[in-house]
Amino acid sequence: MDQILLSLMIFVPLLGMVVVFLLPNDREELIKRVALAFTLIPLVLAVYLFIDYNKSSAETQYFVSVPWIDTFHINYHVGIDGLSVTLLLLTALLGPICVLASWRNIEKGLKAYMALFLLLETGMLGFFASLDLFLFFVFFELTLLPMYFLIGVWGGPRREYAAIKFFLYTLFGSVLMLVAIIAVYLRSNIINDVAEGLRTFDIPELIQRATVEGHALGDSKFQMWVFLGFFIGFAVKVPIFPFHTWLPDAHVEAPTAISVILAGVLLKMGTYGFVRINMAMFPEGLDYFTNGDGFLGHSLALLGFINIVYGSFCALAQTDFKKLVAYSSIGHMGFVILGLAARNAEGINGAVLQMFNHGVISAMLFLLVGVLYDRAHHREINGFGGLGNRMPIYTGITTLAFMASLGLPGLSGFIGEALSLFGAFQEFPLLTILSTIGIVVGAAYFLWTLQRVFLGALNPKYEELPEINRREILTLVPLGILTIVLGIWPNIAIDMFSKSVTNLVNIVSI
Amino acid sequence: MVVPLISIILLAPLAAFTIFALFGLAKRSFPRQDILSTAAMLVALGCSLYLLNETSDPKPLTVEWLSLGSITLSMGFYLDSVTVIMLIVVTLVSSLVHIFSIGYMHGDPRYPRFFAFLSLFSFSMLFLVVSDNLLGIYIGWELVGLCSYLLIGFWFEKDSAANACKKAFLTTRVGDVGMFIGMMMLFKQFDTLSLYGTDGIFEAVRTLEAGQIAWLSAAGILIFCGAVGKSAQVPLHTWLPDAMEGPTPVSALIHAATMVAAGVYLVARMFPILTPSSSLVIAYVGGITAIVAATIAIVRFDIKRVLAYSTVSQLGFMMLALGAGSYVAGLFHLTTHAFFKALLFLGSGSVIHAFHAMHAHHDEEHADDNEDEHDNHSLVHEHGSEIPPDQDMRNMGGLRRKMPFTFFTMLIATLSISGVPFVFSGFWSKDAILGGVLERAMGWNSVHHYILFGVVLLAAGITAFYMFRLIFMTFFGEPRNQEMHDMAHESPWVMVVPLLILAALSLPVVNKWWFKEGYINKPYQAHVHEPTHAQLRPDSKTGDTNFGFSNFGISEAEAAEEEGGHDTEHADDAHHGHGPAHTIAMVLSIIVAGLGILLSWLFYHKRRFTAESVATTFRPVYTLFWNKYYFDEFYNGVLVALTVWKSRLFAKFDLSIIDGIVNGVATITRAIFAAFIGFFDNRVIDGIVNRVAKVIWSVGGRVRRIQTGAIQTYLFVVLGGIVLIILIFRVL
Amino acid sequence: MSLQHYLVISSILFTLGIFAVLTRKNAISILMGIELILNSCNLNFVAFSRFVEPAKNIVGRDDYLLDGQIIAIFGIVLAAAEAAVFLAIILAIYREFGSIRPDEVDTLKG
Amino acid sequence: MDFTLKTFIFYGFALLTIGSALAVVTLRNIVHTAFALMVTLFGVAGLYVFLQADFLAATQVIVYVGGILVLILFGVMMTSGRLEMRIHIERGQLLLGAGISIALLMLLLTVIANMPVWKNLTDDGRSLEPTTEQIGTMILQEKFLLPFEVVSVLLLVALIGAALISRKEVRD
Amino acid sequence: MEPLKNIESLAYIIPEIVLVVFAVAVIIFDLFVKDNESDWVAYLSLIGIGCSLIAIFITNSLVDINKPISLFLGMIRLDGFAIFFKILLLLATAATILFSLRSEELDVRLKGEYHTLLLAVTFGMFLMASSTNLLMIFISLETVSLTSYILAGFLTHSPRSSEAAFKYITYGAVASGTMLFGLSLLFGMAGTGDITQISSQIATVLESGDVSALGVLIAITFILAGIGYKIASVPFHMWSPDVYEGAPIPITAFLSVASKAAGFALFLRFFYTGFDTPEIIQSIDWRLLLAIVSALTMTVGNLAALPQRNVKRLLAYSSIAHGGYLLMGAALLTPEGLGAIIFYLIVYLFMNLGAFYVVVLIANESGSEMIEGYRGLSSRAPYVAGAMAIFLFSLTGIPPFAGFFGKWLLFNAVISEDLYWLAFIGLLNSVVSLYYYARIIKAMYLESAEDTDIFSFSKSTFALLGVFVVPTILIGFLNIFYSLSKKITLP
Repeated sequence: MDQILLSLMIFVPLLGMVVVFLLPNDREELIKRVALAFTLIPLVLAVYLFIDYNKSSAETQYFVSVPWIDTFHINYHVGIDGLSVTLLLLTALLGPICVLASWRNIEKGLKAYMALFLLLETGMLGFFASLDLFLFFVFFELTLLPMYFLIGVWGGPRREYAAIKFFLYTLFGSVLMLVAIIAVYLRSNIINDVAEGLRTFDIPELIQRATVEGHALGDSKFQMWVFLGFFIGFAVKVPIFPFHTWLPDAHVEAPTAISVILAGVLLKMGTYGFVRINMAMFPEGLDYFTNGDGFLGHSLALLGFINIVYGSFCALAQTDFKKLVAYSSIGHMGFVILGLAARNAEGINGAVLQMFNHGVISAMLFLLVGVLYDRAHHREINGFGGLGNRMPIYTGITTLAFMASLGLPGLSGFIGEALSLFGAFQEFPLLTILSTIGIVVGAAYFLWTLQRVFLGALNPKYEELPEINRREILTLVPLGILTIVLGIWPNIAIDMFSKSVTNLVNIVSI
Repeated sequence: MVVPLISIILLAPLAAFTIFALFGLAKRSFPRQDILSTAAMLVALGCSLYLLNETSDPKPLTVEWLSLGSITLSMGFYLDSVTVIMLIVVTLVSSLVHIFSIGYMHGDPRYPRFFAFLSLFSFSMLFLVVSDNLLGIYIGWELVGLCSYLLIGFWFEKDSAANACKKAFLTTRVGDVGMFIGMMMLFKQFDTLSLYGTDGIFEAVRTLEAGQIAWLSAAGILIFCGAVGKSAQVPLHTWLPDAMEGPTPVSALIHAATMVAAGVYLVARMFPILTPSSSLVIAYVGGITAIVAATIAIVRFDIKRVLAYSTVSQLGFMMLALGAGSYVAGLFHLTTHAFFKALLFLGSGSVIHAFHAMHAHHDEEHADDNEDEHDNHSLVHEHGSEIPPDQDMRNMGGLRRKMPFTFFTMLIATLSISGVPFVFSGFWSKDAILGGVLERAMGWNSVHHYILFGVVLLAAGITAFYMFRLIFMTFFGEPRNQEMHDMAHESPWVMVVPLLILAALSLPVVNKWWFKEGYINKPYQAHVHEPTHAQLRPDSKTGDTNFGFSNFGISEAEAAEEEGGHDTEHADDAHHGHGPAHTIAMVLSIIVAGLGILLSWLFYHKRRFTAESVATTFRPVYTLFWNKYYFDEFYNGVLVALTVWKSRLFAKFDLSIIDGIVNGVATITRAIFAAFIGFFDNRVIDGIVNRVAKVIWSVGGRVRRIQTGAIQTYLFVVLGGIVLIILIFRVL
Repeated sequence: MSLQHYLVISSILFTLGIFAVLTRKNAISILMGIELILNSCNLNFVAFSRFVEPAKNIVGRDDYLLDGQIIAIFGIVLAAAEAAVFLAIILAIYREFGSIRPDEVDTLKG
Repeated sequence: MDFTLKTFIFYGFALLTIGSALAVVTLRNIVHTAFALMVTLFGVAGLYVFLQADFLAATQVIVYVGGILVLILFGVMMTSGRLEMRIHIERGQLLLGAGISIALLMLLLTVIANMPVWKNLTDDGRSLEPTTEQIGTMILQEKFLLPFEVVSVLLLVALIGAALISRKEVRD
Repeated sequence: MEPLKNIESLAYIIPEIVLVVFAVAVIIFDLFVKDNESDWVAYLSLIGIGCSLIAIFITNSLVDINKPISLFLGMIRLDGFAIFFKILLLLATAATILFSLRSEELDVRLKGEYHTLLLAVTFGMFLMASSTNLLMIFISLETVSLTSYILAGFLTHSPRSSEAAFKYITYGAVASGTMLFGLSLLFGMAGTGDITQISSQIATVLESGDVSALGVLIAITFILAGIGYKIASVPFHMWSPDVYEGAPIPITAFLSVASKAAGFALFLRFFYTGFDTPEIIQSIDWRLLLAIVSALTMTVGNLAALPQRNVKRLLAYSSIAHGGYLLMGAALLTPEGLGAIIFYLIVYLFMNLGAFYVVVLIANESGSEMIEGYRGLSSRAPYVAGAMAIFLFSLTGIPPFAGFFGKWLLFNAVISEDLYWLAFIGLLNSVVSLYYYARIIKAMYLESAEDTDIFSFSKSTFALLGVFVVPTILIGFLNIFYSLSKKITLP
């Protein structure tokens, strides 16, 4: 029974998609309710898994492995470890929240919207759970299509451009990844230039084989190239400078719920993949880019640094509320990269925690932007002013989210960021110190925004602006609670994955 | 017993805030938030007082907060005499401010919120105080920053308030980042952020070798950066005067008594890791701050700004004391300053409250002004030069008869801060600082400390001058603005009672009953181990052991004996060091205080000289003071402009640089394809993807153009292709 | 008269056929060029069948490679069929476009 | 190389073939080219005779000259009001066509001249038995049966198709 | 393995015979049925195809897939490879007939001829897939070509169609003439027409020096012109966009799938049996030649597709590009490459035919083949739009659709030969291809039409659509197709 839970969680939204499809077009309330129900089931299951997960073990749990495409040794292999269970919970949590956030503001094609959203959720859940490289890739790509339509059909005025840009960028990254996957597969049974045994796509198996003496997968030159292939694939998703330019466009045009998913989960797919594949499977390759000599030696940390500083400064320059949040995401993902580049327990734990926290916080931020947009129908920061007077609760929650995002201690954003920096400082002191610029600038743009939107005299245009309603509060409260709880007691999350991370640290510290 | 007490101290205000937040989410508000918050603070105060005698176990609680495999970060409480005194100061001032606010904030539309924020602040401050590790301190540190932000911007409809709160947060955050880097350095070295105990940093720092001193100095200075920000030391002091945009009780609590003193507290806590060079940096920063702020205060007319600069200046005194190694003096001054400065602020609040009607009127006017400026947004604003009329001392005068209690209590505080000898606590603490610095100078024969002593002495004199200037302008003479004067009235009892209590606390006699002698004696572990910094110094004495509360009328000998019980060696050192130094310092300080008061009397009461004539005579100096040494202009003009410019540049980067590269690549591509196919169109194209897409697109167009529709062209391609294939593969 | 003689002749014919299809501005001339090409092929086959030693194990006659001639016969038949269809299409083109200039039949392009 | 009558006639045929083929590709008058093509086809038939492919030579004359060429002439007549069609040929096209053709010819000649397996295969002058019967046997009884049947299908299709395409459509 | 004699062979070519019989039967039947409106001719053809399919399965049971049988004294060969292609071709033909039933551009009066020609061309393709003799190769190719010319020009009242036929036949005649010349050279070098023997013969020839290699290269390149034009590989692809655009849509679909598949069958058999010995590869690097051709083919196809506004033409270019992808596998001359092609062809059959079917439907309803006609399709015909989106995404190669799995196999094969550059070009092309496929999707989903009438389609239309959609989604997930692709080999 336990074995089936994970698969159930992955495929329930898919079933939901079919069910939604079968509903009549005009029963909109019903469609919404059904979609909500089908996103709540994975949430329940994810919570169950989260609680039931044996934290004291670093082993993969709940794994299921059944042959799928025998000819190519592809298995349906899913399982969770501390890392994936955390992100699964995040994904499952954001599912119903996004459905709720789409309750009123989807004006056309609600049915298709919900169906696509459910498909998207299956893709995301499957991605985080899959332990077969091929399956992993299929789920990775599976998120692409619904995302394209969700941005392209239900997005803002420049949605076509944003959607195709998103699609092309991601596809570009993923085809490079595909080459790398195939290369890994083809070498998976070669030891000392002799083929032994069967090829495999199985991730744990590949990780294990890469450590075998003389295995073709362990070759450092090979690892470097394959690392690069995967890296670019994931870098587009994260996004890492200079592959980031799709993100602001996609975010700005996407409907609120989709921005939430995009920032909350999709970006994490990049970093998760990086941890799961690049770090665990290719420690030599990682070594080349984090510890090597010369120009590329610190390139990964450098990219993290660039992301932080670049994202922060770009955010500072924005006048579009949503674009600002989007750029802030770029900055915050930089901390993740920096932490991962450090390759030590603090850095990686911090990075993983930051992944989760950023998922929660950026989701809040986008929801908040959406709330404001639904009311004022624009997002120009300078066009507001003094809303604090008119919408005190909204202002309060926004302040909480901003403070969490700018890394205020006591809220969850801080711990991940701090641990990442602590870890990174041990390896790259100078870059880390420079990266702290991001902290100041982060505070600057959030406070400035807070001032321009909420403080000062009330803009007379918005004297009648209604306060945030209960449904919207309902979407924000769980995230807010998580932000506070994890800020106060981060061990809840870190406990889940610290064993897995320790494992990882052992692999990468060669 | 200790742990639950501390927990109550922390949780009571937190609970008050949480209740507010929960009600807020439900779109309601708790009926009597003011009572709730005040009660919470009183409970905390009671518990703090109980803790006075409970310092036997310094580490009552440690819990594992984060475990990352091999590394564990823990959180916990640390309770020693310093902690307890800070707890009492915070809870006491906070309680009084709460009570005062019940009157002062009465009628404000966001009345409950004010109390909730005060509660949150109190929680954060108390958390900072009791934390036993740097991470906890940092958390509390940032949280008080947040509360400061929220409270400065409490009247956020005013643009000046909105700007001030942002400025405060950002400026302190700059310092915090320094502190954070310092923490990272310590963490890298020691793998822990705990300060105390066998695995703490203070223990580990003793094992450092001589070669690592420079590194440790750097870490110490970086940690001190945090204090520079929070305690408004030069060069990050500019936020504090602007922070006066917040309600006056907030200024009293946060920006006079507690939060700004947190920096001093932090430096005192980190005492064991300070090396001589980092100490010297701290001392200089403190000294410069003391004199710079004092000189600026002379020329202010806004009553709150005078007090604000005075606060900055006094914080400089404390930093100087710590930097000079006068640990106890620094903390002593922190305590006394907390009371009399809170009193001064609350008193000024009472005065402002007296003009409350005008205040409301003014608000409307102000809001109108803002309309015009609404579009003119920039990252940092400077609104300091405009003085609200109800805070302008030039509108006051002769209030002593209208507001006797306010006048009386403020006078006590002014006497205290000015260092009028013997009956006022400020005299003792300031004297301890002066003595400590002079003693260090004499003991080490250090030029640095002589200079610092001179500076601080001058600053003390100026302090007396501008404080009495305030008193004379506000309470003496004839009313300058009759309309406002007529409206003024004594404040209600909820505001007066806290003033009286604080006035009492400005007298050493009152303090005596709860401070035991030598209660604060030395930095952590100083009496158990040789402190690190002591090892590293030319001579090993801490020098300040006998001063402080022992001077509240108790003989020095007794105090020395008390000390000697702990550490005879130090007591001996102390004895031969302090005698002459402190005597000289005391005499000098009395003289400069007297001079300051006298000058002030001559200028502002007797009108022997007019400030204007002096200002004209020393025009450049005056201008410098008036413009606050141009710090804000510098920041605005250079740093902020630079930042904004950089961010704009980065935003353009996408458009210009990346595109530039792409355009370059495209040009090459174009050249190649042009050779084969023809010419490419020459349009300017924006966006990396667009560019690539367009290149591909036009190649597509080119490829397409071969498809002329004429069949013989196709045949040419076929046969030409055949020839080419053969040639390429065989002949060439 | 060696094999090479014939091959040279057929090569020239082939090349001329190619030249014709590339340059003639009349669909029927192009057809003629194609016929030249096919003739050259047939000539090749016949020449090979006359001179070239058959490969071993070939099914059928092994002293004489008659296959070439038979292929040439099939070639002629195919040429005829192709010519018929080609001409039919030329007629259709003439009907629709009023011209059989190949470069005037270019509505489909790009 | 002995210059016999046979060789003389051979070269005659060769020149006739190539010369008329040249005429096919160069003459501007479409009818003239058609006649030149006829000469070429005759020439090839003559070469078949030299190669002792008697049946094939006959077929060539009958099918090509008798069938295809007539067809072509019909085509010429049906598509052109006047018999003479003077069409200007672009110089560039001409040059490029010539270039490609010459390049191809050079390549082919290089191979033909130097290919070891094709060297020294001269006509030994021995006369072979008539091929007609053998061809008949091979087509109908041996391995060329299948192609034969397939070609019959092909011809059927060509028949249907040619009729279909060329018949004048009665428009509505 | 001794080739079977003529009479003995007959039992094995029953599927072909059935096709010919039905082809003749159809035209005769047409003579007697005067009712032009009825679809009986089409149904009869479908029955023919069904019979042929059954016959294939029967003969299949006679043959051990691993033991190919040579028929008609070595003229053709019956093996798993041939059977696979025959089934594939029959499916494509059946689909084409079904499309034609829906298509409104075909002249109802010419149904008999139309279906006869379709059956005949299928017959020719059968032979293409199984020929092992130079003559058979040429004859089967010509059969297919000639019939295709006629089918392309089938719309006698449409100038576009006539033009297509004209271009097709001119191009095809030159290409096949060139090929025949190449075949003659090969024949002259090898002394035999049997391609199973050619490789050893050619190897001997090649021993004699460089010039021989040039000779072989010329011969093969000339032959490549003939085969390459069938599969529309660069530089022999140029006819295809024009012809695809001008021909009736069902025929375009047929040409782009069946004709291409048959071309690949011929190509694979020719190169795998004739030219994959190490000696030959050593002297002339076919793999490199073909790899370059394949890279060029997909690049040209994709780039030229970018600016197209006519969906039919766009799909024509796209099918050129897909020919390029398939050629990647062919260039490898490895079993993996072969398996990948087999699998990809199955996938391609469904997704490409599906896409063309949608084109047929839209052309019927809106009378337009232009991309503008697809605007707002998501609201006018949501299911058709959804199906089209699936086909297009599958053509792009995006999971979870079958096209991705097909591409994956191809790239897998390419990378296993360490041809990373080719894989990269292929993948970058996939990215580029997204751009133009997405334009159709964009028009369908992101743009709205001026005209917002709802298109109505019959149930059978949806059923047929489903026949293409379901495999496009499912094939990648079913192991059977992978093992099938692995089972089919060439000697």
